Amino acid sequence: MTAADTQAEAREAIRAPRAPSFLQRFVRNPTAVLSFALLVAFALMAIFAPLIAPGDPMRVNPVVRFTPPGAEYFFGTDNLGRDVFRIVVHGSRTTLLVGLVVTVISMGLATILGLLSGFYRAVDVILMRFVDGLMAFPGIVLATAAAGFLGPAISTVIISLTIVLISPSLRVVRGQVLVVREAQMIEAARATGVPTGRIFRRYILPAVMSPILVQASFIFSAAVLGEAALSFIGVGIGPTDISWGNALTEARNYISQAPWIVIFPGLALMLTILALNLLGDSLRDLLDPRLARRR
Amino acid sequence: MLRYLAKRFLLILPTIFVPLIMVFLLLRLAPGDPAGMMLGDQATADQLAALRAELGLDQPLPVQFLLWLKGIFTLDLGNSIFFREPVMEVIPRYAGVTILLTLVALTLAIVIGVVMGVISALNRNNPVDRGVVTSAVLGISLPEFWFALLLIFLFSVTLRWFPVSGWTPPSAGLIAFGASIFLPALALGIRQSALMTRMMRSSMLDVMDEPYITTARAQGLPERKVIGSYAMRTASIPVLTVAGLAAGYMLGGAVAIEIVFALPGLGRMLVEAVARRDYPLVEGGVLTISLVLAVLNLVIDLLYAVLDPRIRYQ
Amino acid sequence: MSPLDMTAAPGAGTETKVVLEAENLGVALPIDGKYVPITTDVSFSVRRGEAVALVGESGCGKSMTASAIMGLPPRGAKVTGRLRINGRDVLDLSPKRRRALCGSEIGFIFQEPMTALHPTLRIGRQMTDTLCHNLGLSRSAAMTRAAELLDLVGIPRPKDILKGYVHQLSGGMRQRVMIALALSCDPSLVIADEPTTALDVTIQAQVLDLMEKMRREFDVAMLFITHDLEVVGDFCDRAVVMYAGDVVETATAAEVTRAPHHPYTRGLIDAVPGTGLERLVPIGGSVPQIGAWPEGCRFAPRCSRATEKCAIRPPLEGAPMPDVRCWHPLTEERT
Amino acid sequence: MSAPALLETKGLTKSFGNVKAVRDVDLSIPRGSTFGLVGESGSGKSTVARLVLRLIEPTSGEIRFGETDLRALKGDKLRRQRRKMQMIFQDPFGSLNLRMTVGETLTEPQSVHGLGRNDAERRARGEALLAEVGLPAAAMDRFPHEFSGGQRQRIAIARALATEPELIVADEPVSALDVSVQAQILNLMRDMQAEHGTTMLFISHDLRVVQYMCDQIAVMYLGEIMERGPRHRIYEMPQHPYTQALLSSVPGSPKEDGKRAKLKGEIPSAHSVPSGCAFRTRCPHAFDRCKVEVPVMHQLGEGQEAACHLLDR
Repeated sequence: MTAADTQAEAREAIRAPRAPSFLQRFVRNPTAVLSFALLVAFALMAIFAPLIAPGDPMRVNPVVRFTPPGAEYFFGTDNLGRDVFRIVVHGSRTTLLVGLVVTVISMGLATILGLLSGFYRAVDVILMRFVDGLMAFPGIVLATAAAGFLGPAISTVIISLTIVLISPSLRVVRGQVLVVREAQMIEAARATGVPTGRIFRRYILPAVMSPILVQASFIFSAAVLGEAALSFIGVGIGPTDISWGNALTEARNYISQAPWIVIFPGLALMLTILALNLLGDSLRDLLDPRLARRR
Repeated sequence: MLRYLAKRFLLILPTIFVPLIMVFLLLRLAPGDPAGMMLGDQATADQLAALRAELGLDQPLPVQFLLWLKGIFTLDLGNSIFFREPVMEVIPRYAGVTILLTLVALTLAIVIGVVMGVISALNRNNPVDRGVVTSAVLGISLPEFWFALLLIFLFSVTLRWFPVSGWTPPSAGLIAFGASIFLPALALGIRQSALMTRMMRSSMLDVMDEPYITTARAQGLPERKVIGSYAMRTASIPVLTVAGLAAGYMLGGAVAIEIVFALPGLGRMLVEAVARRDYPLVEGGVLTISLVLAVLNLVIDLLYAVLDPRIRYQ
Repeated sequence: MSPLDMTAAPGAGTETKVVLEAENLGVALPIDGKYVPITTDVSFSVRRGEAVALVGESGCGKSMTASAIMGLPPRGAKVTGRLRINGRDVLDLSPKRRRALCGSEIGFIFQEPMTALHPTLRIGRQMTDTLCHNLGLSRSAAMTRAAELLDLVGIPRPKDILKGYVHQLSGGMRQRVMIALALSCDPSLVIADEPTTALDVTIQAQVLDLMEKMRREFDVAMLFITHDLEVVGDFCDRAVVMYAGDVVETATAAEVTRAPHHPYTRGLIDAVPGTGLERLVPIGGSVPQIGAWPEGCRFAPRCSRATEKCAIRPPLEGAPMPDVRCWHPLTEERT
Repeated sequence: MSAPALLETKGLTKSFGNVKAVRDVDLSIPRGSTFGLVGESGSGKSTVARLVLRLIEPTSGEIRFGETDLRALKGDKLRRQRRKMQMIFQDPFGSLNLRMTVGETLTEPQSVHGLGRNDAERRARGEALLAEVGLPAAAMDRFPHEFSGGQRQRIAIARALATEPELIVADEPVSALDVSVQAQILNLMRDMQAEHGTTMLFISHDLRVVQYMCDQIAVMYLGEIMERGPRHRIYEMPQHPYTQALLSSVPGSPKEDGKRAKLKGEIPSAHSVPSGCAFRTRCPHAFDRCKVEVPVMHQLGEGQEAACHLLDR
């Protein structure tokens, strides 16, 4: 009889309709879709660079120097007669490669260290002092010094940007772990007798994944910007490699004669960073459980 | 209050030492012989040995570390290889430009950020707000050295409102100084001002939903006072928190900006020192930037305590 | 007449002046581009010296009604119906003149004084801002008055407290400060939104005592918003019961807490453990979500007395019993 | 009354830094009974809940669960012991993993304790548990945010029942719920308790709820037990001045001289617990002795005990 009572009392529809999945919400968010599409376009451009803009981007042709943008040279030519369009297309390879590698390494390390730091007080104290020290210090200065000692090369850029960008990522992961660790669901799981390993896998990791994903897109954008800045001041990738930052180094001397040499590589750079930032913003909105709860 | 300041001071020490230690290690652990790199191919064995002795590179690593520490505490950073004079005499010639540039840019960023953030928040979701939010996203994505080039192209080359490059110290007249620093500071501050706009906007939106704002309204205070002295007081606290990070970021960004505008600052000095393999000067530059940052952060912590009594009474 | 030197016995010779009158008050909020009603047809009145409870569970619209009366509804809200304060229609006042009523004619006491007082402004500053603005006092006169008010609500060493911040006070003290602030400009109406819910029982009793004392001394009309029927019976003269955005019953506090006529009110009473140990009779299901109210009587799906007639929405006046929004009200006393 | 105790604590004490949150708490909860722990904020009642479940480590004192010395258990042994003792939390939203379906939430306790032979069996039991708490089997594949507050608390109760525990500790299980829903959950818990014979430690600040639910009651103040005993003794003839004040502070209680408040002042902070009797700063009867001497428990018959110097003669 009591069971019948109970059911009568609970008689209430389960709140329909079902909440849309992450993918459904992503597709319905124009900013997310647009920024993601833009990134895919850049990635395709990097992958198929030799097909899109065949030829050696470094080939000099003084006869056509300072040609304004037109049908033959979409983005014009620079002071040595190099095709700016070709430079922009091929330059995306360096930029995206550095961005990707730096993001993967620094987020990977930050996740491991952040989890450790969130759970072991001793690790936390040491790591956080280190992070405090690095966080405030300008990464470019450090990377400049590093480039001086290690010599300009892609590997130097990757190493120094990783060192610089690991701190903010570590902070985000650790902060999230600390929040999740105190969440009541963890206490509830412990009280139920769920083993620690399983709590880690089923409770903590999924909860920290969203902020990691969001942070990754911001780190990616910071790495792209960092590579460009380092290359621009001449301590990034080697002078014979092509990147958007490198292209601007010399271009700046000709800004009054041929502004297009400055505008197009910079525009490509900005669009990439913009797309990454917008993606990060919309991911943050989409993954916020508070928003999901509000339907 | 004193305890708070002491604690903040201790927390700032890593800000000074972690970058220095990293530079110290990089220099010693990097492949190749620093002395050889500094002197070039033509150096004799005697010259190399002399330089190694001068830099202490002939000592074991822990001894080097202690010597290095001693050098920092006595502010004896050795001689610049290139200038052939003590690092401590070279640096002040460059530091002023960078500090001024950073301070002006930081002020610009905070003012723009706070004003735009508040305007945006008060116009929540209408066209003004959307305009500010969109510009802020664009601003955050703007590489400052590229923006600097565009500014030069527009204002100096095309409109001829400002000098293309070069440095006029404040002693040569405030107007000339202002004209020479405005574009660099704007270029350096633009990204941070966009970040602060976003921060201020969201913080303001949060604060406007706080019950104590409703209380202030329920007490009949006019909206101008509710926003100006009740909401902004708390909403600006998070902006202050990021000001420290922004200052650090700007000291770094100054490197590229100084190059673009040909300003004789620390950043440019550092890049040149790196190119010349003038390691004592590099270390000195890093130390100076660390110290400037530490002082700035302490000032910010102090302001923080003034704005938020909850911290003072902890 | 200043409440400080008031000598007349409380309640003596008070004309029963209507301070607050709400007529079909409705609030709608824009959600996903459409206006969704949060409350509809809320009608009641509060007289001078009277404490009227606005009772209901979460989501019934009682707090929204309170914020609409204050003139501080959430952004974008659409308020309809009529609202008179001291005989004046206030819904079509300009925002500025509407704001001028706050503090001076209406005082507000919040549930959570910790968050309702400014975290980084001194308590003295918050109180004097109010006094200076509404009464035109000088800063120092306002400070003296603020200290008197704090003394009146039973705060020891008022001068020190004025120099302090809200986080330095205990929960009970904070609520006393809140009460002093609400009464500081001698309003004729005080709205208290769950003022004791966040407090411990023994402190709750102290605050209720204080509010009763203040109510008599300042001779205010009080609108007391709560979910707790026991507090209603204890503190209020009359009660307005709300469910799903509607007023379902209006009666004296004694009637509402002992012999209610609306099945929902009855259900609320039966759902609270009393001193007896007999099995509780809960109301089945749960409160419908905003924007998903049933057609007809909104309580019908959870009501044991519901019939086909309940598909038609019962009016507050014109159904079998006055002031009861129900086709099948409980008429006989239940024991 | 004569039933042997399932859970027993002696001198249970917990300090956080220099704050003594719980001091010398002796509890004895008879098997099959519902034991209520009431108190205001800072009384340490929730800390006791976590201590007896070994979710936090006591500073000193004993905890016995049946024949088992709980404090001696560590690591996996302690984890396996948890099958017999489960907990229900105040906030059903926070205590459920939002990323797990109800089905996963209900089968997890079974699988981690090796109950049920296979997934199908555990799932069937999950559906039976849902039916028991009044939810349809269709709820299995839904996520917590798709339910109302009351339904979520039903899910939490089903999870606690999944391992057929001997003891359930419920920490303010209904205080986050609306009145009408609160009654549903209280009834459900009473039925569960009757049906399974589960022993329950029920923690609440609401005296009326505790009266409805509990056979035995202990009243806590600032980390100590002031008075304990069977329900009718505590509610009908409370002997400790704090219990008396607490009961008469409940809204709707008769007033004296038109006043509700029986106690002056505020609850002291746990950082500065008064010397002697912890309650003396607010006690209307306090005298010199209360300042210097901690009162001991006085036996008052029928298992009622109170710690007050007034009871000395």
